[in-house]
Amino acid sequence: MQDVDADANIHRLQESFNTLDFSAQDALEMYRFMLLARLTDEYLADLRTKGLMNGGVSCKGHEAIQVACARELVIGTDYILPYYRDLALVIAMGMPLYDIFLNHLGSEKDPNSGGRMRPAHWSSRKLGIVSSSGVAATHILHAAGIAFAAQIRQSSAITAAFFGEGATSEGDFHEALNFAGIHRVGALFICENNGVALSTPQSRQMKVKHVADRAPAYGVHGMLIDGANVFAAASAIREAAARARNGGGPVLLEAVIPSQNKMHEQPEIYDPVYSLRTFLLQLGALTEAADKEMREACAQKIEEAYQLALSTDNTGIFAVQDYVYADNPAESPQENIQPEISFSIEETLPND
Amino acid sequence: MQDVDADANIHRLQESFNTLDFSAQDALEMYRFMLLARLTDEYLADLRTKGLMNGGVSCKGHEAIQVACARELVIGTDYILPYYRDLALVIAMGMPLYDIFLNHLGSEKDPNSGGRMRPAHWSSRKLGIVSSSGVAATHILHAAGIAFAAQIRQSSAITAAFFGEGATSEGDFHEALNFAGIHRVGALFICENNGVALSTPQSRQMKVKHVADRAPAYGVHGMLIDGANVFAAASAIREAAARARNGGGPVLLEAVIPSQNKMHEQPEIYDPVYSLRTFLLQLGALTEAADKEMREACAQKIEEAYQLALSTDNTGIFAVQDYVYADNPAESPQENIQPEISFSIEETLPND
Amino acid sequence: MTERTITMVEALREGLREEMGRDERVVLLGDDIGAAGGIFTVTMGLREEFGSGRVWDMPLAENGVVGVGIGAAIGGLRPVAEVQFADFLLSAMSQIVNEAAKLRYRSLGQWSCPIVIRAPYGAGLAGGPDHSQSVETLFAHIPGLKVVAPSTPADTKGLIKASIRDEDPVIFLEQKSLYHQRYGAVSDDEDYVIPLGRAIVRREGKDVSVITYGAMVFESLYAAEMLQREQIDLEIIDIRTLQPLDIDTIGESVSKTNKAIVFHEDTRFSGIGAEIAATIGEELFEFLDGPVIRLGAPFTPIPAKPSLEKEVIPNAAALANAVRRLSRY
Amino acid sequence: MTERTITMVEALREGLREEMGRDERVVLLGDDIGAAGGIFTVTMGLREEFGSGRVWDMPLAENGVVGVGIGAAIGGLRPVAEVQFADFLLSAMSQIVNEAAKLRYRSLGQWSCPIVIRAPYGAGLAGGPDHSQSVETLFAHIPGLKVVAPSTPADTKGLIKASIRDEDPVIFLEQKSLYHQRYGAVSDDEDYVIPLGRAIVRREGKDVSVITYGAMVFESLYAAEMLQREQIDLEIIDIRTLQPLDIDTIGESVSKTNKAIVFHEDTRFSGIGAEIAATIGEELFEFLDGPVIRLGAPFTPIPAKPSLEKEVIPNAAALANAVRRLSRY
Ligand SMILES: Cc1ncc(C[n+]2csc(CCOP(=O)(O)OP(=O)(O)O)c2C)c(N)n1
Ligand SMILES: Cc1ncc(C[n+]2csc(CCOP(=O)(O)OP(=O)(O)O)c2C)c(N)n1
Ligand SMILES: [Mg+2]
Ligand SMILES: [Mg+2]
Repeated sequence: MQDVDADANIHRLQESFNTLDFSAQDALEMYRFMLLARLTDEYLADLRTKGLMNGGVSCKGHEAIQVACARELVIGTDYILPYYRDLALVIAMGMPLYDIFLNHLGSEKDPNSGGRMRPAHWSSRKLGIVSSSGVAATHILHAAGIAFAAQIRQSSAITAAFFGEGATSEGDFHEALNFAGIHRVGALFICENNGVALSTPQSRQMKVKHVADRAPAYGVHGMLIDGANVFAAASAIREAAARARNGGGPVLLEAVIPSQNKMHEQPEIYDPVYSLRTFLLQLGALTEAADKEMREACAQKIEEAYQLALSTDNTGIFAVQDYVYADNPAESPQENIQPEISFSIEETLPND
Repeated sequence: MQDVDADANIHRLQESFNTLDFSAQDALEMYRFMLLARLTDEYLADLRTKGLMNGGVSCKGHEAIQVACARELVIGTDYILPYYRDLALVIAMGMPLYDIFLNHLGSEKDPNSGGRMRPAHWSSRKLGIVSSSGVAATHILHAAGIAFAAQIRQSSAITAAFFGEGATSEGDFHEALNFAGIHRVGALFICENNGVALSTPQSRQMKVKHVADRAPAYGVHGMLIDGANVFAAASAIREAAARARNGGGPVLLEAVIPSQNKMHEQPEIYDPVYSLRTFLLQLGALTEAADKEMREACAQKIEEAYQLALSTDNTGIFAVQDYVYADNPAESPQENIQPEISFSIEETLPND
Repeated sequence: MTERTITMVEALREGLREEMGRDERVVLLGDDIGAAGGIFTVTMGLREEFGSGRVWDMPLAENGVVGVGIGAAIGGLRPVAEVQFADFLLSAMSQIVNEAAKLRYRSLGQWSCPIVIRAPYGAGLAGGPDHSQSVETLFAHIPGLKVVAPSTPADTKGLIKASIRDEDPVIFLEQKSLYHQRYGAVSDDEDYVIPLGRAIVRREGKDVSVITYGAMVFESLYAAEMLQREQIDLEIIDIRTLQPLDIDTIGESVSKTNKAIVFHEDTRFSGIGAEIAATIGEELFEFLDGPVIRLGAPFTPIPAKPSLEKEVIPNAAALANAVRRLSRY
Repeated sequence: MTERTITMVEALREGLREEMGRDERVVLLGDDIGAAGGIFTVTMGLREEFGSGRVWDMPLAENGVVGVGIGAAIGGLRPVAEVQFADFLLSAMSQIVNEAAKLRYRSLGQWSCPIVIRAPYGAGLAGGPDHSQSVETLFAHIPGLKVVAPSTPADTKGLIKASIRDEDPVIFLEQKSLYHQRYGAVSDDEDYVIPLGRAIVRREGKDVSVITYGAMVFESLYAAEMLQREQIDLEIIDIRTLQPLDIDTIGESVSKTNKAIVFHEDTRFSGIGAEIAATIGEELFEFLDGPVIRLGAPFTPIPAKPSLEKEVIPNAAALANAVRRLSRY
């Protein structure tokens, strides 16, 4: 996305907003999720700095595309395969903050994986979140398989896999896109391109300028969007999802995420939360006071969820050897894994 | 390549011939190699039918691109990574027919691999033929690595890997092309696209029409050529090799090979040996009598090489456990592996 | 319900067909398995019978076959993936070990991966270093996987059906030189299922226990015949499943014979025989009259030339010699 | 020539730097190894020192890293590939097993593959199921490969240098929880090289031989201290190289102590301990006063949570118990 000034950026948000049938209320709701994710992310970072929290990476700058996806996909029906970067996605999908903190604390009560995985490898059968490993790109193939299975079962569910631009260098990406293209499966391959993989810049990762440039090699529909513009993202995902759901085949969608540098230096242009806020203020959907209130409500939710997670006994529901195989233990998993105490999906939404 | 009639086909050969600085003598020499490969291939097929010979697949229809490559690459300097389909390539590169038969007989005297591999996995350090495994596509990555090593060593050698269109579905292909594109290594990736992989048609292998369509995904130069037109092939390889040798980066060259069906039904159009013969007769470079003589000379060479291979004692130069590791045995390999009796490179050329 | 002799290939095909008929979630995927029926003809006719929605011809990418299969399992199907040679399973190793084997564990059972991955393994068909490998121990080492390696048509049928019905990923390895043998009768009962993890006493005997599987079962039977004449009576245990390993059946036999030989075509070094011998040595120490002897291939790739291949693959004669040696204790 | 205490990371870096200085064919390749110095800082500063022609930052594809590395070895260089976690070596398994391990064999020595593939392995850093695996036995099983797993900085330096000078592919595995330990002094002699395939007696003792490697070496040393007070004297053998395996040094020790325990963090089932125990049982049968006991992880993935991880990884206390049990024989 070429450089722009702050005004032009707001103008672009406005334009994208206009193309959608979103009400100001809808926009506000998306802003709330982005804000909640941002504040949770900062809260987690703070805990990490203090040594109170395990690993995990920031979703800063990635909130717009993630929240847009959560809104446009059918939660509970569609299959979602996130990667470790997708905190805003799972929050907006309705994963309780309590669970998120249990997960980040590595608690044995964490319904995602009970301390088996490092943080940020989410899993929720109820929300359709497929458990991801820590091995980059393997899940892209799973998405292709899930989507083809849905096609065979004549299900309307689509499948969305999320990954960074670095992951597209793995053979799994190639094999997944190739298969998906041949069978025109209902899958969205969503690349959150933040320009860097650990220390490796995109220029050492691939020769092409855009990951979406790889779509034609697979006969797959490619889309390139501004990943920091939540309305553009929602509109693109809506189009892509409709295409995938209606037999139009897979989409490789690249959401360009501003670099951390740019976001730091010119947040008014590059920070998706910051610029959406400005837009909503200009639109009149938000006031400074309402924004302050919303932030406080979010902060309180986060604090409460964290404290509750902290106070939750952090030891064993299952023996460490359980679930290596189905016959160990014999009980049906779904009944066991939800701990008694948990927010409902709605409760994760910040109150006005 | 769209369908044409026989005359138009000859016309195309003529056109391609005109673009090159080839003399009629050069053309004749290429024809000789193609013919020698074809007759060897048929001879081997016949032995197989009679149960006298181990596996191996036919190079029928692939002779033109292979012989063109052998001519345009610098044998002994460049690295060549053939696949099992490349009989005409290795013959035209100068591998003695005697060695080819030892290899197909699985003889322990075979310098390629002494009965360790199945037939058609050639290896000749002298000719720059890198030993290939029976695992499709792995060698494409090796080619990328060899080419980058040459770049680092500031060598002028280029590297050419050969493979079918089926192999391009493997992750190795993706990872190789991606790496090669980033570093602009001096490698030629030559896909002999015969439209089928065992039983799998190209339409179930990839959504794109041409393998060369995948080049842009890697920022790699793509070329699509008629793999049955030896002059077009030579001209394309010459251009691609010059590019790779002079720092212009890698080339993904797709040589379209006519289907076995087409070749069988309309050899005058689709069979590269047949149509080249017709062209040379029209050009006046060849007479029916000379052709007959050449065929007989080839047949005799083949027969002699086979008989010699057959009469070669077929047991042990090395113990079956040798060469698992360098220290076993300790002798320098190069001195050992050439059996006493062997054609020189020149001797594989059929006499006039 | 009758019994017939059929080949291992036919047993596989029958098992697959029955399970596809019984459960419409069962799908097959792999290279050339449709119209071509697979390179060893196992799936011949199944696409015609069940349609291309149930039999998927895949692009040439083993890691992709397995990865798509894992996805299909997650998506509610019961995929049976075919890989043309077990050697190529190695390109799918991360998908198998990091994904299929660990999905249930890492999600606390929310997600699981009931996939069967079939592949021909082992020597005997002159395949050479990359078409002849014994990979079974690599997989038997991985928590979360089950590993099956049948020797007879009847076991093959019973075990492929059990594998498809299993809730966890199963690596199903077919010794390729046994594809056309017809040892023993095979039931046509549609519920003829052999539970995974149970060894079988292939021959009862009192002097020495031979623990084996795959093609070496038949070498053991030959050796038993030879040794019978020398008044040595072999008990032959066919483990059939490497993971879980039926150590109880092995233990019972060895506590009776007090002498054990482990025998496989995989390299002797670090083959499953090491695990079996170590376990016998540890748990039956007081019962042993002599060392547990292991027979396997030397530490070398498998050469293609049949005469060279024979040099590295153990056989009945080698077993008989080892038995004679052990009998002296 | 002096001796200093440095960490394993520093020992690696020093070994790499010296070999790069000695032989300009030595190149490094891997993800983030350039300016970033690798995720465990092993290659820090080497790109600055030797330039980007000698230190290649690779795209994110482990199979590609290994495959390109194999090509570079064929093309006359001496590549040292870094893979960020040994768990990801599994995606390169076909390249390693079918290509690197077999190239010399299949070409009768015309071509060879002198590559070193380095990766951190094992538990202790809360990496979870796919960042903590012990993969060493998977590779030790493969003819054509060598496998090294050092425990001390001195061994690490001597062995990485030997691995780089070796003519064959070496899988060099670094127990990641040992990266910052400083056990023992390290020579700065540029020709301080430890030949592959030689175990070392880490502690002499007369009662029980403990055969181990990697992080369990230190658990063994703790256990030895504890047991000293009980008048039990452990001999500790650090095998250092799994392939080739120094069975002679093990044998000497066991024929002296007559009691052996094999101890590793890899799963007990089918770990290298099985091979060692089986070999001791077979070759030293007459010398053994008791069974060869094996200690290893239970058959489960490694969970991330430290308290759970501790439940599955064996330790000094478990070893001490096993020693006490064995002492009763
Ligand atoms: C197969 C594999 N290799 C290496 C890693 C280590 N690793 C973790 S995150 C990461 C960078 C991924 O970059 P990208 O795909 O661009 O995602 P981003 O983190 O930038 O969103 C790497 C290399 C891994 N997790 N998996
Ligand atoms: C990794 C791997 N998978 C499967 C095979 C079995 N196989 C041998 S040839 C072949 C077809 C290859 O087709 P293509 O690449 O188009 O080459 P062609 O034979 O048509 O020239 C297959 C699948 C193999 N050798 N290696
Ligand atoms: Mg990135
Ligand atoms: Mg083909």
